[in-house]
Amino acid sequence: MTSIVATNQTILVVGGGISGMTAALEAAETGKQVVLVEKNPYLGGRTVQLYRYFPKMCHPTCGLEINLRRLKANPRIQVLTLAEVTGITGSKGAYSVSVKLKPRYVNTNCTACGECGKAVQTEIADAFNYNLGKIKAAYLPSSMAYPQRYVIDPSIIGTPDAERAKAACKYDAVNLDDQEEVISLNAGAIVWATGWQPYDASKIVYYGYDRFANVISNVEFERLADPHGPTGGRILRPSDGKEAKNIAFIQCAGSRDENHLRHCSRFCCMGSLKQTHYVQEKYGDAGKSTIYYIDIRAIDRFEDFYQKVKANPNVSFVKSKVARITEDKDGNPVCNGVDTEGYVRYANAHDLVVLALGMEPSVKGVEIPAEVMSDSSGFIMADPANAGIFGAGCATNALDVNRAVQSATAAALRAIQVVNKVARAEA
Amino acid sequence: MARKEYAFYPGCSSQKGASASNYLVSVESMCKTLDIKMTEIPDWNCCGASISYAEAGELPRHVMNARNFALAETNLPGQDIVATCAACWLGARESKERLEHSSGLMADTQTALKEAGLAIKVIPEVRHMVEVLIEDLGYDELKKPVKKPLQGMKFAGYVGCQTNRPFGIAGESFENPMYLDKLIETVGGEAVKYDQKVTCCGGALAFSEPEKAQGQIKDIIEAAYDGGAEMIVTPCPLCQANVEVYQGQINKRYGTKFDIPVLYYSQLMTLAYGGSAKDAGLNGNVVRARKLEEFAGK
Amino acid sequence: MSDLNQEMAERYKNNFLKEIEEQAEMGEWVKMCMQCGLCSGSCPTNFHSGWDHPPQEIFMLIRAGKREEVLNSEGMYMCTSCYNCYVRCPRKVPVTHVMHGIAEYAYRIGRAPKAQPTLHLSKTFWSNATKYGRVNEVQLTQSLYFKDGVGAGIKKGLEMKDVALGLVKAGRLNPLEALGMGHKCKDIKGIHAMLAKAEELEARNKAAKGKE
Amino acid sequence: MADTKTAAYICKGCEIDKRVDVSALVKTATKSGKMNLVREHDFLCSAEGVAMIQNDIDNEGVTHAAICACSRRAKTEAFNFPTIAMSRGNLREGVIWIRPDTEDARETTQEMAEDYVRMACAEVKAMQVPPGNQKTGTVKTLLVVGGGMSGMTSALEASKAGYKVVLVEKTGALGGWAGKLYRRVPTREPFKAPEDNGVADMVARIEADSNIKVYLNATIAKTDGAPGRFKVEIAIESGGIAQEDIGAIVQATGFSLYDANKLPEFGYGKTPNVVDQAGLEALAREAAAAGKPICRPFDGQPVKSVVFVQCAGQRDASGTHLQYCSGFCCNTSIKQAMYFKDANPDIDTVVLFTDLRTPGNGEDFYRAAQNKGVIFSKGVVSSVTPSGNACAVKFKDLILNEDTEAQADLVVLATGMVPNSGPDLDQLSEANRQAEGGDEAAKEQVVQLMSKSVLNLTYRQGPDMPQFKHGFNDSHFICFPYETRRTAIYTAGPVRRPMDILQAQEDATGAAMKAIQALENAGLGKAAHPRAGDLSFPTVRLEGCTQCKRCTVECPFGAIDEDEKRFPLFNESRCRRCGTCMGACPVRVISFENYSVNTVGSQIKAVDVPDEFSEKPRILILACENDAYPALDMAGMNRHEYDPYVRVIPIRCLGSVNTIWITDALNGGYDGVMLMGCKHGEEYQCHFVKGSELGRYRLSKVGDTLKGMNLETERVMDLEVAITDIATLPQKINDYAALIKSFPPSPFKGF
Repeated sequence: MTSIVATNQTILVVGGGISGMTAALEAAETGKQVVLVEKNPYLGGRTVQLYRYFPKMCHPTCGLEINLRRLKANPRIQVLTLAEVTGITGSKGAYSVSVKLKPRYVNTNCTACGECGKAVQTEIADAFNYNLGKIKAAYLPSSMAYPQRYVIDPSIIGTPDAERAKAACKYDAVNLDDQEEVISLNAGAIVWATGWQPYDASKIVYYGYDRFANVISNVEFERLADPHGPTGGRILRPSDGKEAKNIAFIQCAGSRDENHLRHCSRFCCMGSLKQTHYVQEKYGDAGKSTIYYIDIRAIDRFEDFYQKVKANPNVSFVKSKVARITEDKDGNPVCNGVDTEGYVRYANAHDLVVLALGMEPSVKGVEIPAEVMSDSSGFIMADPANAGIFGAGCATNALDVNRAVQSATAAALRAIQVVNKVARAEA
Repeated sequence: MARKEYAFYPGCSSQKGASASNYLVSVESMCKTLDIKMTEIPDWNCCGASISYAEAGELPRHVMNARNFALAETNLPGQDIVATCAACWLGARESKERLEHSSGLMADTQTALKEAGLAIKVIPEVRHMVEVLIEDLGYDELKKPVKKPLQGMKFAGYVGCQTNRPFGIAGESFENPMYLDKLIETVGGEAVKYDQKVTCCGGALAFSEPEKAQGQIKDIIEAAYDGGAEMIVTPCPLCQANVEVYQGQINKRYGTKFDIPVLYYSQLMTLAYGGSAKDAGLNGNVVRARKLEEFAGK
Repeated sequence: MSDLNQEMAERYKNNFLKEIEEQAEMGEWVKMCMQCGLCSGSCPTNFHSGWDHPPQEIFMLIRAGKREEVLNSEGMYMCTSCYNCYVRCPRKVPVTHVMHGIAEYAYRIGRAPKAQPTLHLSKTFWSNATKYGRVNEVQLTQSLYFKDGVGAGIKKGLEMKDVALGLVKAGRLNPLEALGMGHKCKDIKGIHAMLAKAEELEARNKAAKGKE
Repeated sequence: MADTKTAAYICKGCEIDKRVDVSALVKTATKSGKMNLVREHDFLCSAEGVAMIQNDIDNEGVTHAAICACSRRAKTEAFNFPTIAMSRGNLREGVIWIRPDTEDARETTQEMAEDYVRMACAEVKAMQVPPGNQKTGTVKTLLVVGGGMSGMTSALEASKAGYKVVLVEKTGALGGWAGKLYRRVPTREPFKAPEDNGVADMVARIEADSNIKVYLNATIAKTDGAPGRFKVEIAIESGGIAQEDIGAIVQATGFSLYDANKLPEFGYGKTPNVVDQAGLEALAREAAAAGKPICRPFDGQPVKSVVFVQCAGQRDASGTHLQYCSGFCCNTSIKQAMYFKDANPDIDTVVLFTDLRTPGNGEDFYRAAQNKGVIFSKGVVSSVTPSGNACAVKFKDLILNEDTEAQADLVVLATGMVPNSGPDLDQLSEANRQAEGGDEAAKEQVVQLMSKSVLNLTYRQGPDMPQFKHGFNDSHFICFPYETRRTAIYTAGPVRRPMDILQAQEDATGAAMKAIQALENAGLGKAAHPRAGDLSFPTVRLEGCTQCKRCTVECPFGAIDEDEKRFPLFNESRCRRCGTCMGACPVRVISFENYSVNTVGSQIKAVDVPDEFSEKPRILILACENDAYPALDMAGMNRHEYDPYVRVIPIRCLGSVNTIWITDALNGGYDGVMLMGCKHGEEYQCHFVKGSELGRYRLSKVGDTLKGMNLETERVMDLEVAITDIATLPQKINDYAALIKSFPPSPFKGF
């Protein structure tokens, strides 16, 4: 049975992405007790699945390394992975929270030596790489994974493979009898930082995401460009493994659309501008990018970044929402539409089409097991009555990483305000 | 007593001797098998169809449909109106929505109806034959009466526009609706994959600007052939006519050798239910569906 | 310039957007367009000659007050009523209907392009449908063929001969209908009275708009 | 302090014992490591293994422990003994995982392992447990400079957390830009209509808040001291000076609109009918006050048509005007257009834009404006000229692709934000330099620049926050928006980045969070980000100091001043523990308890350097602990092999590398030295700002030393490494090793 020390002066942070980690760390480094709950078997969330950040083109794992070091050095944070909050009762200053813990089948004895991974034969879809590749059913999600412990996929429990994993472990770290459990803990304040998910591309049927292999999403493209992704960083198109050198980026795939997401997701313009750098990086002048857009939303100093990309002769911009993607005889996706600046109709064949999918909250306001206010897109809104549950990061708005971290830092203070009040009362 | 009863709105094209008369024939046979009672709305009138947009004003168009509502409501109380023609269904449904959403429009409509001695209390539901089949009966029910599955026959399910947009069939996507393929499979046929399932046949432009429309029709038929289809199936009279009757002209214009039968789902079902070529109105097909005629003969 | 056109031009001075919003069915949606181009790209006829202005450009022209260009445009008559633009528009603008509405308005005030074949079909269809309450397909086709005079009619008739014959053979075209022996509604009088009233009311409503 | 007792613990787990001779390692630790106590264990990180170590600490009095097992990045929960000094010998990721399991490799692998044991022992002996900063300040009061939306928010949020706040506003009233607004952009669902600017309510809450002390018509005359013990002098209305003790500072000095007078082509100044966004707000307020419609300044007639020109003097690639986008102006123009439409739908309102930027729910606001009849046209404005009582706006309509013209009673220019961020420090120091040289113009410039100073810090490195891009005080880091270059001083709101009110309030709350955290940690003598919680701090042996000033100049965080005798004066709580000063010091008098010239130097010396006949070169790698070391670690995890002759020592930052390490290594017979630091230059990755750059600068000087020693200059190599170079780094190491092997062995071996 997992035991957690938590009181009404404890801050519960739900979601271990960069927003959740930030909120937890800022609070803990201010001397507060924190419980950090993450549904994945590792911390870091979506940012660690990105190859680079705009506008610096630096690597998300760099920031993650620092945050993990802060975390390892801080005894005030208790981390629960494979955990989901299933219920919240009570009120500001005195919440009681139930958390469902899924079995990992690997205990803290694990040294990440990798023997179980070698022993297991079954391969499963690699979720970390958006299922673009396969991994063993006993795996470490990524080299940066924290906790640095293997995970055994439930699918092999009860099979000889599971026994192989157990037999391979010299440290008695594999526990096949691991059971799902629900624990309950106290918290004075809660920071809800469950982040975002890309809009379901298959719903934009005229782009054929689920019909055409060479129509992929912006998040998948990040994995293709990443040297530690399924293609070793080579931009190969799924249909035939051919190098994709002529790439189309379709903006507002789902966003700014009352049939899909009514809001603007803010990050996707910069995301695609960034991804044109990947094409340039891999193929130089042989790489061509075309961005189909309605408005390029490169806000504040990001404008510099936009201007630089615009100056690149290998990147072209078409002010047009692509109307339909078809496939030509060679399996090239063809973008059909009308360039609204002067009304030129086009049918452009590309090697690969990347949909700049919009952002929607992973857990919509109504699905949160507590009273929170949320907007029409399901993002958490600040409660004027100021209860003890605060949104952070992309659970509150479509934000880029930088703004998500600001939001999370603010959320940490709001939570601290509550527990400090509790402390003063209990003192 | 039939298990289902509806107020039938066949529409101008589905009348005897009209361009979709074979649709009517096959629908009647199909409904007979399925024990669906369709009572024609007495003295129903034309829906106006989309094409009348330029001449007909807003109100006159709605009034035409309103008259049918009133007639259905008074003569066949409590029954949904069922149309077999896409345009009729669309026109009537549009009018229903607009009238129900604008009290002003409704008031004017009533005033006009009074001139014909009619009035509307509640506008009945306006449904497409396909909705009745799928929602009120369901694929399983439709499968039961199948006596002669259309084994090994390849069809391109051509949904077209107006049975699909803007209303469409509940739960289906505008860009890739599956119900027609499911109907084909329900009667034992094979639904081929092709990318022109919802492409427009040119609609009324087939009359006014044939050269423009026929280009689109050509694309549709080509795709169907590429997909390996032997026949095309559709739920829409205008689609049926456009795709079928211009094949000769298209062959002239583009040097193609099109000769592909274009059928209604109701014709397939009638045959699968053991109906004769006549029951299925196969004689009404300009491009003869010989394979089906033989099949029906066996 | 027709009187009605004159009257409208003066009534709305240089505010063409307002004119369309008040006079054209669904015209109030024009302002909601964000110029993404999805409608233009989705239109099945957008590549045809004569498609001078796709929907989105029509909307922009209206906002820019380009009255002549819009009212004279052939664009609206390229519409096949396929509703692609309608279901895809990210602003939920009922593009198909707006285009129909503008077309109807242009025609009503006598500014629609002359001899526009689809416009002609529209007129013919409606008068045919409302004459007896139901469409008389033979007369419809005839009046279409003969729109450019007897000679052209015969020529077109010959072109279409095979098509027509095919339909006749298949029992889907009844020559007798030509003699007016087609389908008709019983209460034609009622229908005509009803439509007359509807037109009267509609005219009244439109006339009431835009008055200071 | 208690007597030192050293211990080494050698783990046999994860096949270490299969790959190397552990008993030999034990011998090494005892003999050359000279550890008082040496133990081996089958599974050191197990509960039992950890208990064994804890027992030695509790009962055997162990004060220094060398844990020779896996990487310092692994099993940190198990090997967590805060009361003692601890080093980690990396036998797993650093040795057996990067070497092939072959007979040929056995010998070199063993040597590698033994060296890492020696190094761990040497390092830990040179370490102490940091006692924490003695000279802490414990003031818990927050200073907020600027009484606009951001400043007021910081003040209220900090107070709500139970902290006292001093709020200084230079004008006579709180509210700032927001106070000038007639209405503000909606902040809540349904985002359809402008809402009250919210200032009155906040001012009331501040006045009612006993935690918050407000100075109006006041500026900061002087800021002295350090986090937890700032002494701030406030020039107040009376002309006098008020003294405040402050723990941490939030600077929320906002922005000014870009000067529209610089845009004559848009008619500003030529006709009163052209205004900027502030001008329109003023007109709207007047009109509302008078209960009249908004009128045309030229003749007071009600406005019937208005054109909004977006990006006026913004997004200017030519560099003449602002290069950036101010982010808030699209929504502001939409809001202002609504002022007209809500009052009278017949007023023509046209917004001319090139990209309309309404992120998030702004899209609802945009739609709402369209619904109200605001017309949006994608176009580029070329000129605005007076025309009769109104204006003529010439623009290219990019959609209709034609040049056209619009008439408008009123034209509003969206000119954007310029931050009130004080003088540019580089400019200032340059001016100072010339002024000292007696340049009169420079003296003038110094005075002029200083007049813009906001904080008037007494810091050696200038009176204000260093500026980032375009004069904004933003953080350079994406993951750490509050990672500033002056400890416990945070900028918030538009002064640090263009932003709207809602973002500014979020930002101001975050800044308050960081300020509170900073003063709490300063009170405990703990370091701030990125080495949060580190209790060590720099100590200096002044008697050895030559007053070369390198430390005071190079400290990236302005932690070191100079005392009246021109000796370096360390302000520990300003320090971020990067060690740049330590690396800079030519006489090596600066050190930290847990990181010093000796902790690294002794490791270098501990390595066993075989003689020149052995054909076993030795290559020292000094690897940045944030990027290079993790990359090497993960190379091990992924079993990427590399050369057995390298010895890796993690360092805090390239900036902390003292050249003595390199010369010692070369003198000690190493054949090469490889330095791995993170990216430098404009897009630098170094979290100690200029650390890696300074380190590299110093290295560039090493060349001469090498020549002096008659060594190939390539023997010292500087490699820029990113944390993701997991697969490529081993290759680079091997290539370098090959190069070194192509040279004759170092002549210094065996001396």
